[in-house]
Amino acid sequence: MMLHTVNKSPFERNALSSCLRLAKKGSGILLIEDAVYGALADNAEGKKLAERNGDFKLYVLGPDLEARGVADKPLIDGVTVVDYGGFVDLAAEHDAVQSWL
Amino acid sequence: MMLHTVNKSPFERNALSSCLRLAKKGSGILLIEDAVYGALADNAEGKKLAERNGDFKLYVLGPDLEARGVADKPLIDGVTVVDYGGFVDLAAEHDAVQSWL
Amino acid sequence: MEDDDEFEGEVKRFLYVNRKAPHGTIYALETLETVLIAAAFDQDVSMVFIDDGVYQIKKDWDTTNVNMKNFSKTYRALDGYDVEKLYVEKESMEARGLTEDDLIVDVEVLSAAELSDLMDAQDVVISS
Amino acid sequence: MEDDDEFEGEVKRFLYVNRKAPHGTIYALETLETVLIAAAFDQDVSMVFIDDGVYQIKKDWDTTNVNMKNFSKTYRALDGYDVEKLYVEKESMEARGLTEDDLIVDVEVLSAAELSDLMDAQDVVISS
Amino acid sequence: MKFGILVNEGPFTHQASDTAYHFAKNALAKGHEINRVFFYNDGVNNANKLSEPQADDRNLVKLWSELAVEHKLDLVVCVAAALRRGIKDELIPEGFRISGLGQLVEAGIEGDRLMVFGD
Amino acid sequence: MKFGILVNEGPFTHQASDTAYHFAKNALAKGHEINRVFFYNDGVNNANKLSEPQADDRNLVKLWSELAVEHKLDLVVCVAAALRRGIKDELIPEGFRISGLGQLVEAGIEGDRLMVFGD
Repeated sequence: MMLHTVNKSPFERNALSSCLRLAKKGSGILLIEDAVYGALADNAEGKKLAERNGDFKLYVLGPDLEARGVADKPLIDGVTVVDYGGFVDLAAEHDAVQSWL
Repeated sequence: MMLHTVNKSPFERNALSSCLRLAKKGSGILLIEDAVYGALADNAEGKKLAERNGDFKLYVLGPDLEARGVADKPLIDGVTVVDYGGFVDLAAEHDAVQSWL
Repeated sequence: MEDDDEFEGEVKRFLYVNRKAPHGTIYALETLETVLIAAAFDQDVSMVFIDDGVYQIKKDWDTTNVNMKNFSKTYRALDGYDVEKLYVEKESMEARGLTEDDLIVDVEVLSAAELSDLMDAQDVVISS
Repeated sequence: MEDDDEFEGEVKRFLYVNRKAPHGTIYALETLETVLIAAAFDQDVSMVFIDDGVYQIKKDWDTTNVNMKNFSKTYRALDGYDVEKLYVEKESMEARGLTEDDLIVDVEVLSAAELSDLMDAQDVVISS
Repeated sequence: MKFGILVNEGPFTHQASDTAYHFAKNALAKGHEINRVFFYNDGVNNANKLSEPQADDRNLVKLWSELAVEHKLDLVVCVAAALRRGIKDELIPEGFRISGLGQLVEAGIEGDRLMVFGD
Repeated sequence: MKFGILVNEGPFTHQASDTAYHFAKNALAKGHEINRVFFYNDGVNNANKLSEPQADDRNLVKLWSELAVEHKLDLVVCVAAALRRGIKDELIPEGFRISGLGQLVEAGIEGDRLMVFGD
């Protein structure tokens, strides 16, 4: 299984929606940088992602949530927060990595 | 009245849709660079823009259409093609210019 | 702000439009640097935060672990530079589940329609 | 392609993912430069064009008036470098009103579901 | 009419500098004045004279430089943005100069229109 | 495990180089190997030793340089992308070297995972 990383805000760009259309079911998806807003339960994009959380294993980068002041906001169900070390582990555990830029 | 320029593909980013939400009715909107795809009649985004063409004066930069091989494709109704000189004229004729990046 | 008669007729309405999230790109920080300088010119300066730009003024940034500059408190300092006209679009806030309590500075929340009028009345628009 | 037994077990599946429109950014051109070099390494190279990336292979570019480099014919030259696996997503083509007649090279049009399987089977994915 | 121009991206990666250049050139051809071109954000990378594009590609640094010399344009590179990115005196091409952000505000005040080109 | 890293954006304007740096550092801390860091597109701007950020900001060029020296990392700047953007020998910091695109493909072949950081 592949790990997909997405670094763009789902409000601004189509990177996450393309990833959700083309990543194989069962893949891991890690939201980093401006994409972390997509993991929040209280916004429109997070709600869209929540509908797909049975299809993928979802992760979000903690340091990027903290930097943006949203680490205390509720996350959508089933999302795991990882740090940079956890990012490395995810990359190692999956067979390959694709970045959605 | 203001001239608004948009340079991003409406398939990739939200710049054009934000411009359409916030530009005052009657303003000019000039599509340049990757935004020129939004002026084509045969794609999904062009069709969306066509629904608003009564609210704005729409322009598209010809050299950017040509560079992308779409100068011969049908444009949505009411769009005027300008060259760089026409871009300068539009900027001069309007009271101010806002770029949607 | 002083009452400079000599500037009469030369005061322009400058609008800084912020549409990008912080940190993923540098635009929030570098636009802020421009606004601080602009304040010294005694112009009529406004800032609007729309789309992901509203995240620029989300409070509680902690940039320790990304090791990037935390310039959040600069938004609070704007007031001391006589930059007092900060506007946020209501629709952008709502789509992102944000309320005024989430913000680090006092702003005026305007609807897209109200913002549209305000933006249309500007002389110089610097956006990023 | 030669039959290099010595490379057995070392041939990896390299996928180049193109999602950006040409000219507005340089990614189309610089990715193409990478693919041409990659071809010399006798790996299993594929290119996919999805989202605005499908516009990279739209025919009839005329870059005279923007004064930018026209690298359109390089896509045609890929075949001579043994880069023959070019895939386009059907859904991206349809949303943009494009058909195979619009393209400068022969490609295989795949549905999102088919592409999903193909992309998941890669070893190295270079995207821009 | 007096145009100010703000360029926020470097050459090649984004089309912004190309579009700004064509706008400037055409404005001058129509008899308008360009009171300043200000390079900010990654736009400061337009002021690196070591830039050496392939022979069949345009050379944006040279094009801006020549336009400045021909029309006595004021091309200003923002000192704060440039320091960060390592654009210093020894890299600055003919026709460009390094100065502060105040020059951008001034261009907005003194000009009739400020045009922004970025990403 | 052996990681290759591709950095496609310059320092400051995009977060890509920061994220790549944290990934590399943490991979090394966990005992993994980084077989190469390849700088492409605007990523070549990470290799400008004149970069001088404000005192309260991180200095990415220096951070990469120090990481390379400490861990004997191979930091490769793409010659084609660098020439275009004016990144030449005189600007290259300690720990970086200029070479061809083949080094990127090689990093992909020889490594276990290739990580891409860009915009």
